[in-house]
Amino acid sequence: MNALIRQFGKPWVWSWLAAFIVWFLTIMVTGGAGTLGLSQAALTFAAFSVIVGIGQMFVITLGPGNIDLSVPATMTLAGTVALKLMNVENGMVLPGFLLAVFIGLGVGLCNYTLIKALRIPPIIATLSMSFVVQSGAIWTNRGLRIKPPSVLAEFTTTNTLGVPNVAIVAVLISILAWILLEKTIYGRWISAIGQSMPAARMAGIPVDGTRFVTYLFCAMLASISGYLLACFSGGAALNMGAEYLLMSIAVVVIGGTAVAGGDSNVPGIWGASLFMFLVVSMLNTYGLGAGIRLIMTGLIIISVIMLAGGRRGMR
Amino acid sequence: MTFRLSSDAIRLVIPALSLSLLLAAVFWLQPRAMSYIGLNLLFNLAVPIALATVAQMLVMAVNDLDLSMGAFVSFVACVTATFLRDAPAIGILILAGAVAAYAAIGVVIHLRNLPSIVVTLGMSFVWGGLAVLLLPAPGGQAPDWVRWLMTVKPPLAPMAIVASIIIAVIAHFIVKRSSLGVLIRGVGGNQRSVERAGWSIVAARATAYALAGLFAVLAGIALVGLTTSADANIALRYTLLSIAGVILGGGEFTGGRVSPIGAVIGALTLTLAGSFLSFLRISPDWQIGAQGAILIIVLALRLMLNRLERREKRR
Amino acid sequence: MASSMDDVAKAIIAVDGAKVSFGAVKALDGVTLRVMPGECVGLVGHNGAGKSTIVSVINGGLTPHHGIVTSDGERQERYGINAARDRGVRCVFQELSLCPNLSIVENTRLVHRTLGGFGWRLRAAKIIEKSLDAVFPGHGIDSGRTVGDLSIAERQMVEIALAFSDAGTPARLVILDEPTSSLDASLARQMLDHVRRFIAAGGSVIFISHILHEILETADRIVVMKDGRVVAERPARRFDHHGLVEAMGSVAKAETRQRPVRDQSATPVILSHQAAGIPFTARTGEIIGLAGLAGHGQTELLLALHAARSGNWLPQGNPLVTFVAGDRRLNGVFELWSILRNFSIASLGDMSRRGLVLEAGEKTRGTAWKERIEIRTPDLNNRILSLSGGNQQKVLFARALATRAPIVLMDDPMRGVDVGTKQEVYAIIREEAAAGRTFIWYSTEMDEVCLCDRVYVFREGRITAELGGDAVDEANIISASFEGTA
Amino acid sequence: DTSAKKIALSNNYAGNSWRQAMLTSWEKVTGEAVKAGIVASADAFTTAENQATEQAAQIQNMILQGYDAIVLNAASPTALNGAVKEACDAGITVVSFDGIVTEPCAWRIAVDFKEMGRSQVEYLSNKLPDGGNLLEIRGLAGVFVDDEISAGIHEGVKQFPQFKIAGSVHGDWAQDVAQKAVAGILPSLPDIVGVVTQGGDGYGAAQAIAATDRKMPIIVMGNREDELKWWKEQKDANGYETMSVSIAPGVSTLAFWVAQQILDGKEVKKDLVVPFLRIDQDNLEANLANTQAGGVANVEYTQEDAIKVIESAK
Ligand SMILES: Nc1ncnc2c1ncn2[C@@H]1O[C@H](COP(=O)(O)OP(=O)(O)OP(=O)(O)O)[C@@H](O)[C@H]1O
Ligand SMILES: Nc1ncnc2c1ncn2[C@@H]1O[C@H](COP(=O)(O)OP(=O)(O)OP(=O)(O)O)[C@@H](O)[C@H]1O
Ligand SMILES: [Mg+2]
Ligand SMILES: [Mg+2]
Repeated sequence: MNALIRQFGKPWVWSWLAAFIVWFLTIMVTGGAGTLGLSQAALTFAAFSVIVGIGQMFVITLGPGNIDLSVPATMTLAGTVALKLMNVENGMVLPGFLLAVFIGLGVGLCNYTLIKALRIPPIIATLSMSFVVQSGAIWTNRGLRIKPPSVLAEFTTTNTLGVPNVAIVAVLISILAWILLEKTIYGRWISAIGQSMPAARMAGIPVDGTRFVTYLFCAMLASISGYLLACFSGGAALNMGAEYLLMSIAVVVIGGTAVAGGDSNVPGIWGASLFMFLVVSMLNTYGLGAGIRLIMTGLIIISVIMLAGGRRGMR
Repeated sequence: MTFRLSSDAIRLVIPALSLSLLLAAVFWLQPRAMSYIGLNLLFNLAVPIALATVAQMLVMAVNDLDLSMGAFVSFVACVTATFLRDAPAIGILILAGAVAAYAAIGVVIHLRNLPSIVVTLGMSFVWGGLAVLLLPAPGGQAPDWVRWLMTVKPPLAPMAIVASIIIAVIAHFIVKRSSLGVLIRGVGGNQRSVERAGWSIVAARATAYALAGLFAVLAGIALVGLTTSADANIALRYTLLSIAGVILGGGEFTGGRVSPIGAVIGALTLTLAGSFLSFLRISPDWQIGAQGAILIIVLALRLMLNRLERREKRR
Repeated sequence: MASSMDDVAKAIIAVDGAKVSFGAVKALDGVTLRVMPGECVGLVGHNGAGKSTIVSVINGGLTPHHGIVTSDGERQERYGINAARDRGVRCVFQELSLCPNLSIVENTRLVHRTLGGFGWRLRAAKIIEKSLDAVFPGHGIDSGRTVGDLSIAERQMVEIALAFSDAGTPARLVILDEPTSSLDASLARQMLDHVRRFIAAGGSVIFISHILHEILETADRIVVMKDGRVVAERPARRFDHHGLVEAMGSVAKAETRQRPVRDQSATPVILSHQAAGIPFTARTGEIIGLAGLAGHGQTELLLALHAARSGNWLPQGNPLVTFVAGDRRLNGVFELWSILRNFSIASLGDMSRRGLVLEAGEKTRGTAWKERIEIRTPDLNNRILSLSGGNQQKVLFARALATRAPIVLMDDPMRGVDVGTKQEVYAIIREEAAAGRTFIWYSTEMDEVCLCDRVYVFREGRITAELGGDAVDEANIISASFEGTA
Repeated sequence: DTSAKKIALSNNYAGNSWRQAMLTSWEKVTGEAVKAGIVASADAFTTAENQATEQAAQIQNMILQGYDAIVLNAASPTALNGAVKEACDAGITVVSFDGIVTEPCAWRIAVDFKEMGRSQVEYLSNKLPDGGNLLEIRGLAGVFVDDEISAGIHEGVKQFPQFKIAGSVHGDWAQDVAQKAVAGILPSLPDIVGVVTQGGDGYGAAQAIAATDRKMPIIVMGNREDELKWWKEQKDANGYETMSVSIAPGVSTLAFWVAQQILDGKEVKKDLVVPFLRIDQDNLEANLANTQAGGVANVEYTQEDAIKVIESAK
C-alpha cells in the first residue's frame, strides 16, 4: 500500500497524466475516429525523442551543469554519413549502422575531452563541439539528401502488430537504460556522482571513467536516433536534428528527472515525449495560430512542472 | 612577496587578456578596424549582447539559469518596434509588465522550489508566442530616440565602446558594490545563511529577476536601435550567447560567483570572435565549425590562466 | 522543574514547554530553558538529542508547535529571526554558514541588516576587524579576503567574531553550536577566554560542544538533553566528566586512556609516501595519527594518499585505500539515497555479479553492519538524512570498513559525534587494526590522537615530527606542533 | 571595368539543401568569373546561426574588409536595414535576393512569393473544380517568406471559394518536421483533397499521408529532388498529377551578375523580379534529369541573363 502511494508521489506520473489528457482532448475533436492513427503517430515520433532523451537524461543525472547540446549536430552527422555510406544498398545496412554508432562515440569522446582536459563547462563545450560537428555534416555532402536503403525505409515506417517498429526499438532501448540505471553498479555510480562529485570520489567511484562513458552513451544514442530518423524521413537533412535540442532537454525535465542530478527515471521520458508530440497535435487540431500555440505549449510545460513540482532543484 | 591579487581581480584578468589578444589579431588581419568607425562597426552589435549577458549574470548569481533570455529579448524588440514607437505609454506599460513578470517568475521558482531551467524553458515558448502575435512577419520601426541613441557619435570613443563601459560600470556598481548586490550574490553563495540573517529570500530572488528583466528590456531596445526593426526570432541566440558570455567573463553556474565587468568583456569577446573568423576567410563549409573552435580556444586560454591563478594562490 | 516567575522576568530568553516534531521524530518534547544575563549555559547531549533544534527555536528560525517564548519578561507572540536579532540574539551554527563567494566585509554586511547606506564597506570592515581582534588577538585575517579562500578554521573564526560583533544592537545572547569542532586547541582557548570576558561584561552565552572538558570549564550552568527532553540541569561545578557522561545516558565505558603499546616495527610496510618533511610510512595493522594545528596539511596528505592509490578512470577490483570523510555534507553522504545505498556504494563490487547489483546480498550485508555498529534506525531503506549526524557518520564508517581495502584514511571523522558513539567507534577501530587493517587518522582532538600507535605532527604543510610508542602523549604533540621549522 | 572589384556574398543559413545548392551555384559561377578576370574576388560568408543579428555583424565586417559590393540573402527584410544603411553610406553596393531587405538604398531581386502561394490554389482549382479541403503546410513562424506565401494561399482560397483550409501546421521548410506535424494533425482532419506547401516539405507530407490509409491528395511540391522522384514514381505507378514550384537557388548567381553590372556603372532599377521555377507534369522528367541527386532543381544565370533582366525592368 505504502509502495503504491510512493509510486504516485513519483514525478513521472504527472507527465503520463498530462499526455493522457492531451491525447483525450485531441481525439475528442474527431469523436474518436482518429484514435488509432493518432496513437500510432504519437508512438512513432515519441520514439525519436525517447532515444535522444534517454541519452540526455543520463548526462543530466551526472549533476548540475552537465548537459549535452551537441545532440542535434550528432544526429545530423550520423544520419548524413551513414546514408552516404549505405548509398541505398540494402547490403550496407549494418556497416551504416556501425558507422553511425562510431560517429556517436567519436563525438562523445571529443565532448568529454573538452570537458575534462580543457575544463570547459559542459554546456559550452558541447555547444562548441556541435558547431564543429555540424560543419562536418555540411562538408560531407553539402546537404544532399540521399535515400535510405529500402529495407530500412520499410522497417522504420511500418508497424508490427499495430505498434510502430521505431517505437519497439525505443522500448528496447528504454528497457536497457532502465536496467543500467536501476540494476547495475554503473547506474549507482552515475546517481552518486550526480548527488555529490566529491563524495563519489571519496567513495572510490571511478568518476572520470563513469562520466566519460556517460557522455559516450549519450552521443551514441543521439547518433542511433539520427540514423533511424534519417531512414524514417527518407533521407538525412542538415537541419533534421534542430528540433531535438530543446526537445531532448524538455522530455527529461518534464519526465521528472531532477535537474539537480542524481535522480532519474525512464518511464517519465516516455510520458513526456508523448506529451510533447500530442500537445502540438492538439493545438494544431484546434486550429490555433502559431503564436497562441507557442504560448499554450509554454504554459502547459510550466503547469506540469508546477504540479509535479516542489522537488528539490539546484536551479 | 607581499603583493597579492585578489581572486576577483584574477578572475577579470583572464577575460581581459583574451579580449586583447583577439583584438590584436583582428587589427593585424584588418588594420582598417583600428579606427573610430572601425571599432564602432566591430562592437556596436555587442552592446545588446552585453546587456543580455548582464541580465543572464544576475539570474546566474542566484544559482538559476534563464533559458528564455533570447525569446524575451526578441519579445521586447517587437514591443519596442511597435508599441513603444506608436503608443509610448502603452509600450512602457507593457515593458514594465514584462519586468514584473520576470520578478513573478523568480517568486514562483522560489516558492514552489522549481528548477529554473524548466520554468524558463516554458517561458521561452510564451515569450516567443507573444512575439509572434505582435509581429507575425518582421517589421515595425525603431523609435527615433532609440535610433539616435544607438547611432550617436560621441567624441573620443565610438558609441559601442562608451556604452560598453557605462554598462560595465553600472552593473559593477549594482552587483559588486551595493548592498543589494551583496544580498543577491549571498543568495547564490549560501541561501540558508542569508535567510538566517533575517533577509527575505523571496524578495531577494524577485529583485534579482526583476533587475535581470530590466537589463534584458534594455537589451531589446538597444537591439532595435541598431537593426531599426524587429522580428519574432531576432534574438533567439542570445540565450546561449549570454550564458557563454558570463562563463567567458569568469562567472560560474553556481555559488554566486559572477563578475559584471567580466560579463561585458565576455560579450565583447564573443562578438569579436565572429569578426575575427570572417576576416580569416575560411571555406564556407567550415565557417560554422570555426566558430566552435574559437570558443574552445578562448576557453582553453581561460584554463591556462586559471592554472596561473591557482599557482598565485598557493604562493 | 521549579520555575519562579521571577526567573522568567529576568531571563533574556526563556522557552517554556517547547515541542517540535519533524514527521514522526519528536525533536523537542517539552523543553524548558532560560538564559539569564551574565551566564554561560552549557548544553550537552548525544547526537540528535535536540540541541540544534532548541537553538533554532531561540534563534527564531523555528516556531515550536507548542510552548512559549518569553524575552525580558515579555511574551513573544510573533517571534522570528528578526525579532530575535533585535533582542541581541546571535548564533554560530553547527555547520559553517558564511557565503563563500563573498568577502568577509560583505558577509558582515549580510549579517547586520541595518548596516546599509553610503560607505557601508568601511563601517563593516571596522566592525569585523574590531571583533576579530577582540576574540582572536593576532589572527592575521584580512577583512577584504573572500571567505572561500580561507581555511576552515579561519572561516570558523570569522563566524564566531561575527556573532560577537556590534553594529548598533550589541550582542546580548550568543549561541555557539559546536564552535570549536574545527578549531585547534590554541584557537579554542582564545575563544573560550573571550566567552568568559563576554560573560563578565554581562553578556550571555549558550555553548554546545561534545568536548566535555570545554563545557565543564567554561559553563556556569550545564543543561543535559536526551531524546528531546532536558534530563539534568545543574551548576557546572556540581558536574564532573564522569557525571556528565552518565547524565547524557551514554554507556559510560571507562575511557581507555591506557593504550596497549604495540610494537609493530617488524610488520611489513604497506604504504609509503614522500610528503614534505619527514617521509611518511604506514605498516600493516597500525593506527597512525596525523596531528598538529588544524589546517596545516593533514587533510591534503590524506587526499594525496587517496588520489594516488585510487583510480579515477577504471574501476578498481581491489582498492588499496578507502576514505572516511569528516565533512559529511560535502563529501560524505549521498542525500537522495537510503541508508542502505549510502552504505553499499563503496563495496558494490563484492555484492554484484557481472555488473548487476545483487539486492538480496546488499541487504544482508547492510543488516549485518547495522547490527555490528548499531546504526539507530528502524529501516535501512529510510533516507540517510533521517539519521542524526552521529549516526550518519557511523554509516560512513560502515561504508569504509565493509570494503576490502587494507588501509582506511580518516579525515577528522568524529567531528560532532557524541561521546558514546565515539567509544563504540574506537572499539571497532582497535578491533579492525588488530585484524590487520591500517588506519591513518587525522583528528583535531587530542584524546583521539593519543589513541594512535604512531603520530606524525604537521606544521605549515610539512611533517615536522614523528612520535612513536610511549612518546605519543599530549605534551609531546603540543610541543611538536608549536616548535618546528618556522 | 570591374576587374579590380571585390564582391561578397552574405548568407544567413546553410542548413538545408536549397541553401547548399545556392552556395554551390555561387561558387561555380563566381569562380569562373574570377578566373576570367571579370571581378577580383567573390567570397561567400555564412553565419553560424540563422539570426539577423549575426548577419548584421557579418555585413559590418564586410564593410571593414573593403568589399565593393555585398550580395545579400537576408535573414529578415527589415532587421538588417541598419547594417545595410551603413554599408551604403560607406559606398558599397548592396544587392539583396530571395530574402530581400526593405532599405531603399539596396537593390532587390524579388520573387513574387504571394503569387507563388496563389498559383498553387489556382492550379488545384483546375485539377479539382469541385474543390474540397486543403491542408496548409507553413514554414517557420515569424519569418517574412512564410507570411508572404501563406498570405498568397489565403488569397487564392478567397478567389476559389470551393476550397477550404481544414488545417494548418508549421513544417519549418524541413521534410522531417513537416512529416511530424502532418502526422499529428491528420487523424483529426476530414478528407483532404490537396496539400499546399512552401517548399522543402512536400515529401514529408507525402510520407506522413502514405503511413495512413488515406487516399493520396494532390501535394504541391517544392522542386526538391526527393519530391520530384517520389512524384515520378507515383506518376509511373498510377498517373499521379501535381505541380512543383519554388525559387531557383541559382538566383544567387543572378544577384552576382546584377551587382557586377551595377559596379560596372550600369543604370539598374532598384526592384527586379525573377520568375519562380515551376515544374509541371510534362516537364517533370526533363527537370528531374537535370537535378542533382538529393539536391534542388536549379537554374544558373549568366551575365547575358542578368542584362536581359535589367533591360526588361526598364
Ligand atoms: N529538519 C529536520 N527534519 C527532520 N528531522 C529533523 C530535522 N531537524 C532535526 N531533526 C531531528 O530532530 C532530532 C534532533 O536533532 P538536533 O539537530 O536538534 O540534534 P542535536 O542535539 O543538535 O544533535 P547533534 O549533536 O548531532 O548536533 C534528530 O532526531 C533529528 O533527526
Ligand atoms: N531533510 C531532512 N530530513 C530528515 N532529517 C533531517 C533533514 N535535515 C536535517 N535533518 C536532521 O536534522 C539534524 C540536524 O542537522 P544539522 O545539519 O544541524 O546537523 P548534522 O548535520 O546532523 O550534524 P551533527 O551530527 O554534527 O549534528 C540532523 O541530525 C538530521 O538528521
Ligand atoms: Mg546539532
Ligand atoms: Mg545534528
